[in-house]
Amino acid sequence: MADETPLLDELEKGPWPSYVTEIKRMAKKNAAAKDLLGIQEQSYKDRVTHWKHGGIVGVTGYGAGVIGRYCDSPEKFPDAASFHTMRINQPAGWFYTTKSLRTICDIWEKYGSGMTNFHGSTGDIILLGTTTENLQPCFDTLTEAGFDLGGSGSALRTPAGCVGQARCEWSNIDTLGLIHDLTMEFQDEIHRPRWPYKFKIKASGCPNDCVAAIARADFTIIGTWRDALRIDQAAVQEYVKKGLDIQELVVRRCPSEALVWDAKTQELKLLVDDCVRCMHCINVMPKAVRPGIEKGATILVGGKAPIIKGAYLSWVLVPFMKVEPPYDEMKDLLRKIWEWWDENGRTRERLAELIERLGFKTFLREMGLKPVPQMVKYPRSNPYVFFDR
Amino acid sequence: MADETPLLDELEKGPWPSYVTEIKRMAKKNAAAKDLLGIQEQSYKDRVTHWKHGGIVGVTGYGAGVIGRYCDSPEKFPDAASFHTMRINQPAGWFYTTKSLRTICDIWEKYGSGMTNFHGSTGDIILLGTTTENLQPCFDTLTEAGFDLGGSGSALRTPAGCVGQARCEWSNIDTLGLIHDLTMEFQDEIHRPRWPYKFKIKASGCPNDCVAAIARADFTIIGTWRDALRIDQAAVQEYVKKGLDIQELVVRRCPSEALVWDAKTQELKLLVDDCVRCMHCINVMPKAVRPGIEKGATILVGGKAPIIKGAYLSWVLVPFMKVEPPYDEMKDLLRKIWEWWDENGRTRERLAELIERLGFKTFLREMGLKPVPQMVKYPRSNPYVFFDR
Amino acid sequence: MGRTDIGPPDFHEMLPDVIKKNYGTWKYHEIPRPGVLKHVAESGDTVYTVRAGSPRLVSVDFIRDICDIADKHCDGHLRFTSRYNIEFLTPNEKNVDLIIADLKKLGLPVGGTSPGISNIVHTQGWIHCHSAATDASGLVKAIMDEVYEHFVETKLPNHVRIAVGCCINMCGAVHCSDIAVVGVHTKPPRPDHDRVVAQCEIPTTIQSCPTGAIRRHPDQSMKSVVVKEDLCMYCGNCFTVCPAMPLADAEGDGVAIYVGGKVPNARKPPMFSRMVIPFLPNRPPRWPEVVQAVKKIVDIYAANAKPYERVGEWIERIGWEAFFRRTEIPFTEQHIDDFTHAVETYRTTTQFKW
Amino acid sequence: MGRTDIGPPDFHEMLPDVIKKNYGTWKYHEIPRPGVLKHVAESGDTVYTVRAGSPRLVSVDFIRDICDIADKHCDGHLRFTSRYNIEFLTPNEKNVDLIIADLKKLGLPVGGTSPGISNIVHTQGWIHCHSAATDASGLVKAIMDEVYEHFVETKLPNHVRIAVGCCINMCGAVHCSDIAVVGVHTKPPRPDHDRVVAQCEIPTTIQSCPTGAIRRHPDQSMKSVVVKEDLCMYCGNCFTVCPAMPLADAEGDGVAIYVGGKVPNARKPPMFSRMVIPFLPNRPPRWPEVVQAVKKIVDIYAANAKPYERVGEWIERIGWEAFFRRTEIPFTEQHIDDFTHAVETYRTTTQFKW
Ligand code: SRM
Ligand code: SRM
Ligand code: SRM
Ligand code: SRM
Ligand code: SF4
Ligand code: SF4
Ligand code: SF4
Ligand code: SF4
Ligand code: SF4
Ligand code: SF4
Ligand code: SF4
Ligand code: SF4
Repeated sequence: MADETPLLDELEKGPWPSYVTEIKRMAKKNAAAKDLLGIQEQSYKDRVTHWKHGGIVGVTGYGAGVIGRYCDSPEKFPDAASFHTMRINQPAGWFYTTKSLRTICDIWEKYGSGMTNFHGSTGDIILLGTTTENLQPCFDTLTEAGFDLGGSGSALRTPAGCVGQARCEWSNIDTLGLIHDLTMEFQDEIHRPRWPYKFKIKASGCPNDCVAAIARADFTIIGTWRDALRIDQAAVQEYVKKGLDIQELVVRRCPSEALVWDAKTQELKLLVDDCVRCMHCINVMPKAVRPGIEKGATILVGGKAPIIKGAYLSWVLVPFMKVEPPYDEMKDLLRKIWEWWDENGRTRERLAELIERLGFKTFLREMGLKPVPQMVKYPRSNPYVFFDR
Repeated sequence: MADETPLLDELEKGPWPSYVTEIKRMAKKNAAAKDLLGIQEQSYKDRVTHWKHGGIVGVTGYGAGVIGRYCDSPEKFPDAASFHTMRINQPAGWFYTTKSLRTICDIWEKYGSGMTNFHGSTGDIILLGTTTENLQPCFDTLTEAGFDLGGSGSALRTPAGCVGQARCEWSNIDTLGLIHDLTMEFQDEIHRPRWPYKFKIKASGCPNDCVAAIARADFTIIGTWRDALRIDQAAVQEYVKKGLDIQELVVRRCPSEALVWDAKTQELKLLVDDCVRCMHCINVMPKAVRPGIEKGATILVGGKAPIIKGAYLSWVLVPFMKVEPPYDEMKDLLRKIWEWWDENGRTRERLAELIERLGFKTFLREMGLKPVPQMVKYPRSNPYVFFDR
Repeated sequence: MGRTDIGPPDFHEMLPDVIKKNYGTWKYHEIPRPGVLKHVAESGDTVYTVRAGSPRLVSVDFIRDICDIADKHCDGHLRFTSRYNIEFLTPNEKNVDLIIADLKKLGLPVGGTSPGISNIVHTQGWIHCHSAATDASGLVKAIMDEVYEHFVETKLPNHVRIAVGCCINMCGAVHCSDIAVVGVHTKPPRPDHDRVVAQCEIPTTIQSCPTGAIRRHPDQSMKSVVVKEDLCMYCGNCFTVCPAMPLADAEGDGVAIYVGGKVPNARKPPMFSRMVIPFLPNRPPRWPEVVQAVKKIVDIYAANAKPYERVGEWIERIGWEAFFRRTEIPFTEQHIDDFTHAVETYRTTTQFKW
Repeated sequence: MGRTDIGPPDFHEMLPDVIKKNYGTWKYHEIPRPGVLKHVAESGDTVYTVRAGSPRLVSVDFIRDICDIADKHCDGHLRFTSRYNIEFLTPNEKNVDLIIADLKKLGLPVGGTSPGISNIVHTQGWIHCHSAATDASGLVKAIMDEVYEHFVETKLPNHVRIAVGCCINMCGAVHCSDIAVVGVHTKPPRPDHDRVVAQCEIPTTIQSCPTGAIRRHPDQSMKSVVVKEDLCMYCGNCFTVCPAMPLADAEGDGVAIYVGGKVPNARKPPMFSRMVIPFLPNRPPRWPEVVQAVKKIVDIYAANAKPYERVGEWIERIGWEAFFRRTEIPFTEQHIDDFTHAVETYRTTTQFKW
């Protein structure tokens, strides 16, 4: 175990808060944290990771929520020889009372390294580093306090949504309510992996997509509206008076030429049918333009990172769906998707890859959905067309 | 043999000149043409073709230039039982003296059906319908008169180019001179098929691409310039005076925002580095804007129709090449491409498909060409990168 | 014995004097009226071009007819365009009207200049090809009769290039045309086992299929092949290599319509045509459904596109969903790509219209 | 025994009063200064948000520190953002300065609002992952130190989202970031034959390889695999399913840089990031080459993009050739795609810049 960390010390310099300082804080009072520091210094020296593939560890009744991890030099770093992480399902929107946070801190100081990620990039609270023995008691205490594990492995991963109606004027759906409801409904799917691979759900309240759902979720929910966005002409004029070059910065950047600025009447006109609800004009003039009134969401599917067939962005499956409790239409769709994927997917085949392999047409038929032009950027160019005759 | 052609007769109505009238003209004096009319009427009735796969027919010394064709009902249409076409290599740019045309007509009236296509869609004169016996004498007479066969089969196909400098002010290269020279140089490649599949060369004098080279040629030559396009400000003002909305119709449609119209000084400014030489401003104001002075061509490869892996548009291989007799750089490149393709291509695999299968990188290395960003729309997004270490 | 490898005649022999003299030094052009071009050279010389439509499939007498006109007014020279039109060139402005008058006598329309509809690039069809799923010349005649006004006038937003391919081999720039009419089979090939044995190489036949639909005949003694029909998309590639696998069928064959392709680099880069009508029946001699579909697309484009917008550029601006809505063409499973790069065509954004 | 399937706490319990009261009725917002948001509700109520940066990998004591601030000024509530920042919400404008002052004491920067650089989405790296080809937390610290001014100020054309992925699994929205820093291996896996027998399923291992580079060991008695090295592009997928095939290597591992991705549908649809630097060496603790490359790209973007243009939109406008020219990054074979849909990335137009 190294007491000297000359390489890591370099990372305590500079204005950005330092994670090294954070580990050192814990290292003073926690042996596992101290060994973590040593392992990290070792990696900085050797320029390779010193973690081995994790074994299967977990808590009773669950198959998910814990990432097993072992150090490759247990003799040197005995207190971090096993260093599993626990994924704790965050409350929707990442709001906390200090009371709940302090509870987690106390529990983790007792059972783990005291190091955490607030948050993991799926959205969970990541409690970083504990032993196999401590997993169950830690879990028991956490659930006592009202916290449960999130997803991992070939399961539904912890759903996440943007701050939405809690603090954002643009949210067309109640992302927090929806995410909480889906999370509660699908507890079994989150905790007991049984699918070909992982499955992610994310919801953003509007097309700005502040949880990057379109890039990271197999099932992407993005709030939108069916009618016309609302323009407050007086407020528009206010922006223009304050110096906004509305022609150059708003009208010209509208992707579908849906806006016309009448300099004479000082009126911003919307060609309602042409608007593709990109959010740009709203973003630039939040006091003057707002989404419409007939709200709902576009459902897209297939987003994921590069493994195995390359990265995908989610694509449109349902152009418009009303999103209101008890969210039955969405839940039905999710269940149908899982059933089909579970039946047809190969091991480590994400939904997008399965659809690509078996065909979007097949998928649509199985889902009972009609093809609509909104699903494609453009129709096919090749003449290799199947007909059922 | 049908004397009545009620279906075809319908196609003699209407303002557009009728091919049926043309066949009828010949049918009066030529038995093969008469049977052709009968076969066509039969097809209109049955709604299927009555031609069978062609056998291998041709003229001595050549493997190409003739498309063999037999009727599936020789008993009904004995005079068109064999009905081969001959492809005659057009003079570059499709210019003719009436003398040369009349010579062809006389020969074809003697040896064939008297029906022709002026021209085939590759560019040849198509002499439509003769017997196996007549092929050789017809060919002999044609060559006496100075005409030779074009390409067919797995050979170099008859090259073609736009009217170019013969009558177009925008041509950056001498398409006629180039096409004639390449055609003469590669006579052997045109007449004696020995490659995996067909290979096409087309040249357009500017990016308007009036022979659709980018869509139809494995080797696409498109004239361009390296310096700045030339603007005659007085002539621009002339257009504006006559009512051209230069801001909306020229400046705004420039794909790379390379033009600025200064309404005060009535000056059209070019941001030279930003121009992508699309031709639009030149097309709209031919008297005021013209290509630059440092002329040459962009070479693109891979254009083709859908069979087998789908259609391809040619893509950039050499951003800029000087195009001057004796065109050695271009000929060397062509020979290198053919050698590599011939060695590696599978039967019926066009150049684009081979490059796709073996990798553009491999192809570039074999050609001895350096990668440049102009070759791609954008760099790769996937992280599946090879390194030679 | 004929000479071999003499190549085509040198084009220089074919050029009119005014062209020879001003070769490479043209300065600008005008289109004084539809079908007539005026090119002016640096030297001050001018050449007028009168462009006439042609059915392309013509008799030698037709060629002689137009030669007569060229002899009369153009010093014995003429040319053809890359779209089969005939061009009469003369340095003498007065000849323009004379040429037009003589063309009228022959029944040949003058036009084809931009922005309008020029001649239709097309192929052999039932006239000469064994692959044809439809006729080309007949379709062309029927369509050109209907859009004739756009050949002789120039009142469209930009030119509309129409192409007809009689099968999916798409001889011509069919796959990059504003409007493409393509003959399609929609029934799988029917292997004629006796002829397969005689005429086909079985491994080549099996390999020719892009979707792997062709298998060896399960009965080994047959030495033939079978087609897994649900994997077949009727491309006819097997038929090209094995004549004993015909697909042509009076009911199954028909016509698909693709739109929005272009070739020039002007404004937007070249684009592929996209399928908008998967199938219309073959109804010779005038294919009324096809003609009406083409007409409707041209009309809606003409009424809605902005100046210089090609069909594809117009659709890109309004969105495909608006295109289908406005043309009232139903959107079906067939429109969604399912070939190799299909996934690149899915809409990965919430930007769309209702 | 713990309870199972209780799920996360109900978020309602976590919301500050002003949020609960005005839930779903927010009207507009302002950003009065970098790091501070002001949201106004239909009711007239206002909530101020102070946003602070966090290293994400933090001790429980860090959490307690920020809880102290929330207890003092925010009635015991706080939230985190989707990019790990901490948000302190208060209806009381006066608290804003107090919160900022307390954050300063903790050494936490206030900022992260648009248009600037917010926290870097990142991953585990050498801190916890067996797959890592680089460290994430260290890269983040080194980069954020360098671009710090853009966190605390808002002077860029639009926001620049930076992400770090420590291997090509790219945990996070790395593949759609303005600037993405990705750990890469560049040497093939080295199967440890003894362990392969014990720990790996051979068919699964062979199937895991996207390029088919893994074969059964030619010596049948070995019950292991070999890697055809020229087919391997070091993705590590085999290592994920078979721990006996490590790729990590001090010299071979390093960092690639991708740029131009985005997620929002605003203006242009979402875009993938594109590789611009195939490899930079791992040089802990501060990765100077990587930091400088990121800095340079940010600087050139800042100086040249138009307002609201994201990095990818700016590059699309000027062209990739101009991007490479201006940044002086060499263009290599590695930049040209050669994976499944590679052909869709080739430039099928003569439109380009010199
Ligand atoms: C004669 C011909 C070349 C030849 O070697 O035969 C030719 C000649 C001219 N073309 Fe073309 N083009 C000719 C086929 C083409 C083709 C090829 C094709 O149609 O298969 C194309 C590309 C196909 C396409 O558009 O998809 C083509 C795309 C253009 C364009 C680009 C238009 C655009 O904005 O997209 C221009 C520019 C313009 O029209 O302003 C152009 C312009 C011209 C100009 C004005 C060039 C000039 O200065 O002389 C010529 C007269 C145009 C006119 O007819 O109005 N030419 N032109 C061809 C006449 C075909 C015909 O009979 O109609
Ligand atoms: C005659 C012509 C059509 C016409 O009416 O003008 C033609 C006719 C045939 N083409 Fe073509 N092609 C003709 C120009 C083209 C073009 C256009 C061009 O060259 O610019 C193309 C698209 C460009 C390209 O090559 O990709 C074209 C793409 C094809 C293909 C698909 C090739 C591909 O790679 O996708 C086939 C199929 C094949 O080769 O098996 C094909 C095959 C054929 C065959 C030989 C039929 C066959 O399957 O064996 C046709 C013979 C018809 C007959 O009986 O006369 N033809 N063919 C054109 C040649 C005339 C000439 O020499 O001037
Ligand atoms: C708090 C947060 C949501 C949450 O649930 O946590 C959030 C909140 C807001 N976002 Fe966001 N965005 C948040 C992550 C994102 C993300 C996701 C990400 O970064 O991974 C994105 C998409 C990623 C991307 O851009 O590629 C995102 C893309 C936007 C955009 C689109 C910008 C554009 O033009 O491309 C806007 C509109 C704007 O900024 O004008 C926006 C606007 C906003 C507004 C103004 C919405 C509002 O009215 O309240 C909020 C304050 C913006 C600000 O920080 O300046 N938000 N925003 C996230 C803060 C992250 C952080 O700590 O920095
Ligand atoms: C902890 C976390 C990174 C972080 O530091 O935040 C993480 C860590 C791991 N990810 Fe991840 N992923 C994490 C979010 C993501 C995300 C982002 C997201 O969910 O929004 C992605 C991209 C989106 C996606 O799923 O496509 C992501 C895409 C992957 C992939 C590639 C999946 C693909 O289909 O391309 C793998 C590889 C695999 O599954 O074998 C992977 C695998 C892994 C493994 C389990 C390593 C492995 O090969 O088995 C990592 C365990 C690290 C460790 O030892 O702690 N992780 N992973 C994130 C989860 C925290 C949380 O629960 O909040
Ligand atoms: S995605 Fe839209 S609704 Fe959600 S926080 Fe961002 S801007 Fe607001
Ligand atoms: S939301 Fe986007 S598409 Fe709609 S009007 Fe505003 S800028 Fe245009
Ligand atoms: S391609 Fe260019 S140079 Fe050739 S005829 Fe057309 S416009 Fe003229
Ligand atoms: S040629 Fe095209 S790109 Fe160049 S300035 Fe003119 S319109 Fe713009
Ligand atoms: S398109 Fe098909 S049917 Fe028509 S000529 Fe070409 S190969 Fe023959
Ligand atoms: S028609 Fe095409 S898809 Fe069908 S069997 Fe023949 S080659 Fe295969
Ligand atoms: S990106 Fe790779 S190395 Fe980093 S946490 Fe994810 S799986 Fe592990
Ligand atoms: S690292 Fe990837 S490409 Fe290389 S052998 Fe393993 S799975 Fe195959």
